[in-house]
Amino acid sequence: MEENFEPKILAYVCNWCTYAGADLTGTSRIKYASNVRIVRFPCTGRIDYNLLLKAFALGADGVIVSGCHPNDCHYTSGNFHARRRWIVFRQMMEYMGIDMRRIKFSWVSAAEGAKWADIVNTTVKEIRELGPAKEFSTMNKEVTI
Amino acid sequence: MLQSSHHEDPSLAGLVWTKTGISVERCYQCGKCSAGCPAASEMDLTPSVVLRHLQTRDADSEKKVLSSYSIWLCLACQTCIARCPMEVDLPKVMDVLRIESLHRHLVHPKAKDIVSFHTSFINTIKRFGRLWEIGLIGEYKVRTGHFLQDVAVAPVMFLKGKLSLVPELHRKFVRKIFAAKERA
Amino acid sequence: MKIGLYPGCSMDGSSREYQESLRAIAPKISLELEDVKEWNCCGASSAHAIDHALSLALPAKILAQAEAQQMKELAVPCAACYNRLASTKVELAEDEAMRMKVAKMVDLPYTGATSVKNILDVLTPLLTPEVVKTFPATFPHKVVCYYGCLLVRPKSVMHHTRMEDPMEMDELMKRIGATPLEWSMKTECCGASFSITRTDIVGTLGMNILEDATMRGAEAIIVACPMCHSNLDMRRTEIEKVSGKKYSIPILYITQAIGLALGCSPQQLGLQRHFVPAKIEAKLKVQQTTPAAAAVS
Amino acid sequence: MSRIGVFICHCGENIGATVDCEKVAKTCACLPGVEHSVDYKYMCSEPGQSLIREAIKEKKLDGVVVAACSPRMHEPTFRKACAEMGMNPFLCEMANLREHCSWVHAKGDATTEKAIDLVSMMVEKVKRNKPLNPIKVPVTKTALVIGGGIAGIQASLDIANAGQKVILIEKEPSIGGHMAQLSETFPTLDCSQCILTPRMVEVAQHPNITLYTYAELESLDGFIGNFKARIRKKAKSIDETLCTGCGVCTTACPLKKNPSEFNMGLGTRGAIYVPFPQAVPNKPVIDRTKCTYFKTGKCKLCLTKCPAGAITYDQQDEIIEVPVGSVVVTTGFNVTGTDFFSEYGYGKYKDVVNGLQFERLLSASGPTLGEVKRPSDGTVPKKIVFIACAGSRDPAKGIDYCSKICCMYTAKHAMLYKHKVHDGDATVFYMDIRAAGKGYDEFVRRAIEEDHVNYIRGRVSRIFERNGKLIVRGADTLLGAQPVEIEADMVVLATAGISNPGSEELAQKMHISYDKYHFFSEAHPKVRPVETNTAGIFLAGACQSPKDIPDTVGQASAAASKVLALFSRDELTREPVIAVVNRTAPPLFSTCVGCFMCQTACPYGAISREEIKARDGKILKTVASVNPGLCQGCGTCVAFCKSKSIDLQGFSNEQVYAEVMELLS
Repeated sequence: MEENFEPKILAYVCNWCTYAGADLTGTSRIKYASNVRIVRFPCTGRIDYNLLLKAFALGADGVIVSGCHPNDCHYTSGNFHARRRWIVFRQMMEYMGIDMRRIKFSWVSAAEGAKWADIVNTTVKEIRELGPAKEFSTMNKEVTI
Repeated sequence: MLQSSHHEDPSLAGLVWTKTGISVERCYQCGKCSAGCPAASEMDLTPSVVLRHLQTRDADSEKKVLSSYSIWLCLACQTCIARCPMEVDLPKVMDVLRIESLHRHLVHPKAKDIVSFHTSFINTIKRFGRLWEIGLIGEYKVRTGHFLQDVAVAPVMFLKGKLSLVPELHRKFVRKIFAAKERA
Repeated sequence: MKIGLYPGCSMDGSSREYQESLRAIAPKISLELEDVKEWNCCGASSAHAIDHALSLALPAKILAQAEAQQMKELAVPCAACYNRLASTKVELAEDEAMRMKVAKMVDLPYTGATSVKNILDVLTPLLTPEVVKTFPATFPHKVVCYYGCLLVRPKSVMHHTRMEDPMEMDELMKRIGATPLEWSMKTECCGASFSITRTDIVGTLGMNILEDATMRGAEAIIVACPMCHSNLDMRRTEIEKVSGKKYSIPILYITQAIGLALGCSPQQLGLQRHFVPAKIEAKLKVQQTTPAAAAVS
Repeated sequence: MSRIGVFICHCGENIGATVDCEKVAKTCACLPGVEHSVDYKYMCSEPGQSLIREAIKEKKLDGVVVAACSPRMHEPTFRKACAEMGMNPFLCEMANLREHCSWVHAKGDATTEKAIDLVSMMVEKVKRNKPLNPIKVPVTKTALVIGGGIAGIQASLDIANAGQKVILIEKEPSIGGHMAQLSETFPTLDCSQCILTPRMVEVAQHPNITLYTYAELESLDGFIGNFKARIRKKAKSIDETLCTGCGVCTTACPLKKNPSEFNMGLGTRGAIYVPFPQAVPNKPVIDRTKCTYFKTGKCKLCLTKCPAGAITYDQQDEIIEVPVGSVVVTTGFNVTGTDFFSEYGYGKYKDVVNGLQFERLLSASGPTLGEVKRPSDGTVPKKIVFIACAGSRDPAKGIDYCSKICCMYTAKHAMLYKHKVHDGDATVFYMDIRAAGKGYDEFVRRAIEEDHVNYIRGRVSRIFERNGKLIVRGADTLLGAQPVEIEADMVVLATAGISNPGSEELAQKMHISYDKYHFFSEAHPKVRPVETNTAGIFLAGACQSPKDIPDTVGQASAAASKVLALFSRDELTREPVIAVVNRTAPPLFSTCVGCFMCQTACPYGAISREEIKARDGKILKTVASVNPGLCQGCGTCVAFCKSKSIDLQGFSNEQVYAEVMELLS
């Protein structure tokens, strides 16, 4: 694994819980690794898992998907749909040769600022150990959506 | 638990923290311990007052506690901790205070008897491995000078077969322990 | 049932009758006792007062010895010893550093594998209604059950669900035909180790207990702790000195009460050793003919 | 080629100190499509905003990215600023440089790099933003009030008197709640029922209030302005339309010995009963768990005796569904159970009672008609000990908080007792006296100075019985915590106020949050005290935390005013973040293939089938279509759509993919 490798990590989060939670991390001034870039969605239910493929296709080293805890979804059931679809998708991604350790699925509520910092830091640490994602480096960057 | 506040705390409260992990700050002085303590009426400082003194972290207050009779009157009956709303384990605190009081030679004059009893007890165990009543009472009387105490009871005990005149010797069972204790 | 036994010092001395009565009833309720070898004093109420490490090392030695004898369960009839052993187990389980320190002192492998049982833990499962049915006699007396401190406290060690109002002893007494009375001193302190140093305190606390028991018309106080027993029995004169009243109520070990129901003689149960004469008898069941021992075996 | 304006905010030191804002602005200036890029100390300030407004005018911008704090903070501010210049507000996006960057990372290039990424990502998004128009949804102008205590009564009356409709549901047979049980109220000592019952009657008679007693919320769906509530009307076993409330049945019922809930078990009631004389409605219900007929099929005495023929044994629970625009939760509180204080012999000694029980003993309508008598033998207690903080502020018993009302009602109890039993002796054990409130501390002083209530600072360790007396072992912490022993005839425990059983389930039904003690949580402890975090649902009274009557009434009126503010509008405007099914020219009409996966995914049933017909009415194609009123914009349907025909405005596939691709380019 190469020296001082800085992983590129995307975070797909829902607006009501995890995005707000990450805001709380900020307001409570908890520091975490700057490798992560947050993409905001209204709900985890909105997250199309093609977006994960796209991310890896374009050279992301890891992706975090995070939303409201079960039963706390702002839209009552979006996060359940996300989880259900995820179960189906992960097999497909494994089949496609994506290292599942590069994908973190978690629940972070608007009150869990510290937990968010935690998740980011552990993910960054783990991905560092895994090294850069090579699986898709050869693949054509223009995956159709 | 106010763990951080005990960081490098030289006070007696700090000692209690390091020895037992009990934070005296937990106590909000409701007095439930003093209310239930079977020995409270005999005490110069009631249990909650002892804790209050610790909270002050004031040298004189701490001296007052260590030289108090109370810490020796604690029966370790556990009534206080059983009912304490803040779950401050007073009996454990008392153990720490007693040991520290001995350590700093601040034992209350009236508590000498009690200390003598404990010491005699430990010595009996050290010598015989088990308790030997006559040995214990004997040493206790020598230490305290209460020669006439229990002259009435002892013979009856003997007659009822509750006292053996000669000790059984089980010293070897505890030799290692006391040796280690000495070394420490 | 086979179980380890740690008698403890008092049961060899001042509370000899407790041990005698236990050993007397054991075979009759198919309880097989295996003594811990080379046992030492648990440090009682003195060790912890002046030397913390020692107060853990002494019980740890006993527990280690029991482990060496592959005892899964260790019966500790003396409530005081039981409390020391149980507390030690908990503290050593929680405090790694202390466990190391104590291990050095004891110089015997200690893992905490042996579980510690008090007399009530041991008797309750044995004296099922079916078993008691076969007893030759009943103990038809009004009694109060005195648990004292050490069987129920502290919470962190005993995890007792009815700390303020325990019922195990009352239940056992009911089973042998006694009438356990509701009273207020079940778990009050008797003065414990002050029986020698502060007899006056023992006097006052003892008085409260005897007063409440007699006031409620109890014929006997049932105990499971040598310290409680000696304070209430041997220290009767001191108690009476404080209260200025005479109390005739006898103090019985739970094993003695059960022994009487099992048809043991007062001698076997060591009743004659009490300071306060225990003139209290069991009532033979008329229909009961088969000898208890045979019946239960 | 788009003309985007980028505005980097320093937020004073908050961003400026960590992120090199100038560099960010410079770098972003070179991004394709960026026409204008500046940084400024405070973008949200008036000069900051006018900076944006002028740029929009001069540079003819068609998109704006403000890189500052979280959009959850200032998105409305900046969108408004843009709108003022005639730009569609939804062409303005924010990059979160504060909460997600400067506050969580150390100063340095990496952090500035991230800032640049976040901005350019938003630039790419904005390029693809479409002008959107806010959506209007109608407001159902009926409020559902859950719980008929003083809070529910107050809220209902306020809303109803303002001319709006109210549905009030109460799970007990009568409204009134705990206040109806109280004797007199601190600090004025006016009779509780005298001030409450007129309001109870007003509720029953109010043309705008529909009252359902013996009813509970079954489920709640929908959203602000448009909830759908299902209410279970438990079978009362009487026909309310026929029942005249004459009371013959209750006197006829042979089972008189059931403990009365209203009298806290100190009085009794029949199996068919009216909870208390002033009950509203003053009509009985049959307690099927007690009634002999429901157990054995025999008795039927009430049936035979009822002159109105109103007894209906075969009545079933009824579930009704009502549309409501808003909900006010006023379910109140409870007090700790009897098993809670073994050391105080609570539940074992008859004469150790809790505060609510003592209220009943003091109340003129109570089981003793207002005479203080011992529950055990009916004698008048000459010595009463009151224990404050019985369970409150007691982490060992799992209740860390202060119940707030006990100090005051304990003082009141002691005072009223002294007024009724002049030679009586009242002692209060307390830890602190918390009498913050108008006339409150004066009230406590009066109890101490004028009524000579004996206050001892210390907690009681144990209570036990000796010769029919209750021995109370306490300590006086102001005298070195020396033990105090009192021989009392009666003991009153100011037991902790706790949340009602089942409040957790109720909260989940309504999707509102609750704390670890199962009290409902307000949206903000300071500035949104009566809102919940679910729009359109409000809180009042002790269901949020224990509180006294004035606080409760105040909160209830506050909640009512929130409801009325909502009802003052005929429709609500919502962010147009909703799903749309694309439409194309014939013959395709839409890429939608009509699989209707979206329909199964939608939590709001907002998606329906739409038939595209030819002129002759022949159905050409059936596609999905979204009801903008119902769609909440979660976008679950978008993720489900195989043909990518349904998309979410504001979070369109085009937009989010652009963001991702920009980040990884």
